[in-house]
Amino acid sequence: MSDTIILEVARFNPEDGGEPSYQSFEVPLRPDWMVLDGLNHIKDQLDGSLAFRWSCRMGICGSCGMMVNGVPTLTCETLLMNYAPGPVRVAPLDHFPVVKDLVVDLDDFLAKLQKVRPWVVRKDDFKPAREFMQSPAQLEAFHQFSLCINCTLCYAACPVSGLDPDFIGPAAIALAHRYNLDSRDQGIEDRLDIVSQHEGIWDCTVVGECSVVCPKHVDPSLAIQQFKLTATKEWFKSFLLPRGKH
Amino acid sequence: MPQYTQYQPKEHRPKMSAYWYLDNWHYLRYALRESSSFFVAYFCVLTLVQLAALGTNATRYARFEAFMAHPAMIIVNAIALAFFLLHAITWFNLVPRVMMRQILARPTPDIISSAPNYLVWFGATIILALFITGVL
Amino acid sequence: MSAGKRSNEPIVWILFGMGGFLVAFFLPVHVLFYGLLFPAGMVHAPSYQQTLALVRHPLARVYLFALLTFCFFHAAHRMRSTMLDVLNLRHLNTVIAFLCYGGALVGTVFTVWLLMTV
Amino acid sequence: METSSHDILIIGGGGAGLRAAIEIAEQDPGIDVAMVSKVYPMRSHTVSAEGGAAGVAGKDDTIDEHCYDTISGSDWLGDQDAIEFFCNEIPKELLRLEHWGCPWSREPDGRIAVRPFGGMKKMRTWFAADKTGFHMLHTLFQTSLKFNTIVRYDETFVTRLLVEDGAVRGVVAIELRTGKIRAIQAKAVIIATGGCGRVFPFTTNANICTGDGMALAYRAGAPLKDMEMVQYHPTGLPFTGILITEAARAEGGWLLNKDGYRFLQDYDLGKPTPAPVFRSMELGPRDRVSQAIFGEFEKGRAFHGPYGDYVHLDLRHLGEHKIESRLPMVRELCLKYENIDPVREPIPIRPVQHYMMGGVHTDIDARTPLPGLFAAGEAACVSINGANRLGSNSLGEILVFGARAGRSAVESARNASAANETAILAQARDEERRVEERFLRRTDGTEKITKLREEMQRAMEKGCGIYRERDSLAESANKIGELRERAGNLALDDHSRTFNTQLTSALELGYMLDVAEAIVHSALDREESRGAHQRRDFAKRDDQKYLAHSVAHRSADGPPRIEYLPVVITRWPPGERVYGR
Repeated sequence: MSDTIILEVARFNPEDGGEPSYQSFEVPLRPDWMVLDGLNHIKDQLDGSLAFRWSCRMGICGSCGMMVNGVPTLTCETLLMNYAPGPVRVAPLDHFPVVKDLVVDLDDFLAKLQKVRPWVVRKDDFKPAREFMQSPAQLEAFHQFSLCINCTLCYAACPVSGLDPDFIGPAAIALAHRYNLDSRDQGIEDRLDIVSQHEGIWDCTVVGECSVVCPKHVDPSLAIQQFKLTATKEWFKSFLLPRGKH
Repeated sequence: MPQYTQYQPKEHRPKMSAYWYLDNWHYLRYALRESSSFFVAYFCVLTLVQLAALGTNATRYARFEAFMAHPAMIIVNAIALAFFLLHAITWFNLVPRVMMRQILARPTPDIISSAPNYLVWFGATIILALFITGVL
Repeated sequence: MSAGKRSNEPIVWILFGMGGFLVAFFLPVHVLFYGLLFPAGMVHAPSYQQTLALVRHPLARVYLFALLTFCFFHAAHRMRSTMLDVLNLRHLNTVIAFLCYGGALVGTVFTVWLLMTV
Repeated sequence: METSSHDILIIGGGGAGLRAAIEIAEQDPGIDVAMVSKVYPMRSHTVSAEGGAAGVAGKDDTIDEHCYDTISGSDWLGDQDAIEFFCNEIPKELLRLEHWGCPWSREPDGRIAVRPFGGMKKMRTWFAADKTGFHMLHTLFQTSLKFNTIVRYDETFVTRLLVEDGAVRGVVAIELRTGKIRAIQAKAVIIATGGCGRVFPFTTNANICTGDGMALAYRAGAPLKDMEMVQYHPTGLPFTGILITEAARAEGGWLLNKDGYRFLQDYDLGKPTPAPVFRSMELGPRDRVSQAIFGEFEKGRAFHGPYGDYVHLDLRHLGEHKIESRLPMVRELCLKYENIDPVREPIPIRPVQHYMMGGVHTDIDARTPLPGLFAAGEAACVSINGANRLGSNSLGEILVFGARAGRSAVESARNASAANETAILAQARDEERRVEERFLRRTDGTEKITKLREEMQRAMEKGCGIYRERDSLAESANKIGELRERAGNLALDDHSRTFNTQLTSALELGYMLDVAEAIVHSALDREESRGAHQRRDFAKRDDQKYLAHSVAHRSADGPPRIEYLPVVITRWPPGERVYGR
């Protein structure tokens, strides 16, 4: 086996006025190197102008998502060896505007995250002197959906996100669902107003790829379908009892 | 220094390919799964035609049966069957899982949610087959 | 995407969902016999009279009504999403929705009429 | 030059910064608070904390016991008034986080569960499986989203504090996406930028932990306190330095040398028992356990690997169920980064730089000596951690002192006098010119960032490792001085404005060198062994001379001036640190 591998890295610099292109770099192929280590080798030794985000290098901060051979991937936890003998194509995440090289613009994602009201809403203003009691089963009900690291791989995997920029998208809906399911929360009505719209859950056609690429097994697709069930239940309730909603 | 309109970053917005569903197997499977709807519609219409023939008289029904025996129709129906099976498998692997998660409020192994559906499917198929073939 | 206007999508979604189960459970065996085994002569088809008697049974009529109606809406919903996603015709969403669900409605009317007259 | 102005500006979007922002927004919705962070807040390094946050919870536990554990853990270098305040506040803070939705692990009856932790005499560490930092950070970030008064400058890199007439009045920062350099004015500034682990080659810290806030304050005239106190975490994965949480030992994991022997019993940490015992063996404090592992290396009783010596952390006897429910991330990390399953194999580990007990000198109210400047979290030194921080006290610290910094900043902003805007903006324009001339437009530099960074890291490992002595410290100090000279002559490949990460690397290198200088000189000056600071040439603790905080003041040229401040002793006179007996 060769001890180097070719990384074909997407380049784009708006200041060159140029078009996006790919640039090939030869990097060492070491058994314990991740794709990110290859990129850092380029940045440190070959071309310091390459721009990409990374931080924790242990799969929890969510910075280093990129398309690796066309698949949304956390580069810090994917072995370079998996792609031997190469070449490996590294590109910015699909469906996002590209700022530079491998860096994408996440403003829109953050706005969507805020829009779904991802915090505990209390309608009754109740503040217990101690903790809210929450059984392990109640914790289990939402725990899986609280594991999202906002790496946005799911948006890159979701064709609907690509086709409809207004789609709230997998991670944000899963987060809304996480709070809906939390026994301490009472904000489901507020969130339904936002998320049970066409650009919310109803835009999702269950491609399911979001759950395939999710590095934390959050399963946003499942969250969205569950949310649809809830929204449907609420819809029929308000249809049958139009004044049931105070 | 290259000329650059300072502080006006021109982000690159890649266009999605019109043939995005050919990009990987999962997308293609999705496109095929959704396409099953055309065969569902086709077969429902076909059943209406069959009902209409049944309701008219035996001659009309015989003509319908002859039409169905045309090799082209058999091929189309074989394709429809393949699509229905694709639908059934993808449906049983996904939808019961969502419902089970909703009911039990915790992650459960997929086998628990999908297995009963396969059993029901099997049973319903046998019973319907007995009615359709006139055994019952 | 402002708060307040919840979508009426649940009505078509629930029809789609019911249809999805019916398609999965029942359509394969229908097409298997009526579309393949009977026409190909691999299984002996029941006579005209037998078939007529079968569909005239009240339970069979109810069954066929439910099956066809829900399957029409199931198909309509998916044909719409196929056209929006796969064919990328999102700008025609309203027209497509009208045609698909309208078609399903027409199919339902025909189903009722045929089941009552058969 | 674009300018904006706010009442309060927070630098850093991690746990401490977010807690401060929420505190301010809750105190007074009329206050305009802004948060500048070089990454999106949920990327901050708080996200990597695993084990938990300590706060008295059970009936059999008392605040005094938490205080005593923390004080003895600090080797009596922690300020006792601050520690008492901290131990009193932290349960309230952790409850507040529960009310905001943090998914704390639970007892069967619905109460919050607690686990034991190193150096703690009672079960008092609240946890969310082994992703406590992740859940805390995301809970704080998501809660902060409900306050419209919090203005965020995400991915904005601060290059300098603006100081006018002795008071801090804002910052100059680069908006990374556009490269725009802007002046952000404020009546009060809070530094919550976290630690500086990246000055070391082998660290659990994320790439962003480059001591920015420490250096910013240091350059503006605020001193750095106890910088020689560098915590080595006993259990990091070889090569990557990824942290394997102390909770692995708290749940019952064993440390074994190459003979399969629980060697901690040879280092005055108690006798081995099958089940974990508080303040004993594997539940000893981090400084002592790391020193013991290093001792095994020296005795040749460790394994030898391609990345140096290591010992084993054995979890196999805990069983798959316990590992999955209590330590899922440990398993995930081992599988991904070491290709081993802790259910079936022991984990190779070695001590790794983890935390800075030292930081920007603040009082108990999170005030620095500079008017208008506050600090909280790892960037600050109050000090509650003294010479050795106990595991699970840092997640509490960011909450208690984040909130405290917020309150102090509100008070300060309300009482602030009008600023001389002309002078402040002139300073900001100077800074803009400096960044452009020294980095962006400069084409004749010769030094490579990567090379300097590596040399710095090697020097720090050599001089400021687990054991230190005068000669190697002096050598490292010289090296850092040399590197600071050379850093004035950096060569950049990237002269563009848009998301120039090479520019930020260059600026970070400058910050790290300043911080490294403070660390190495503080270590050189403290001629005793205490907690994490172990001198081979001065093996004993010396309370006569060094029951005091070192305080490093930057000097314009040449090494920093080190002074000492007495430790605040209230009810717990200095004593012997006893573990396992």
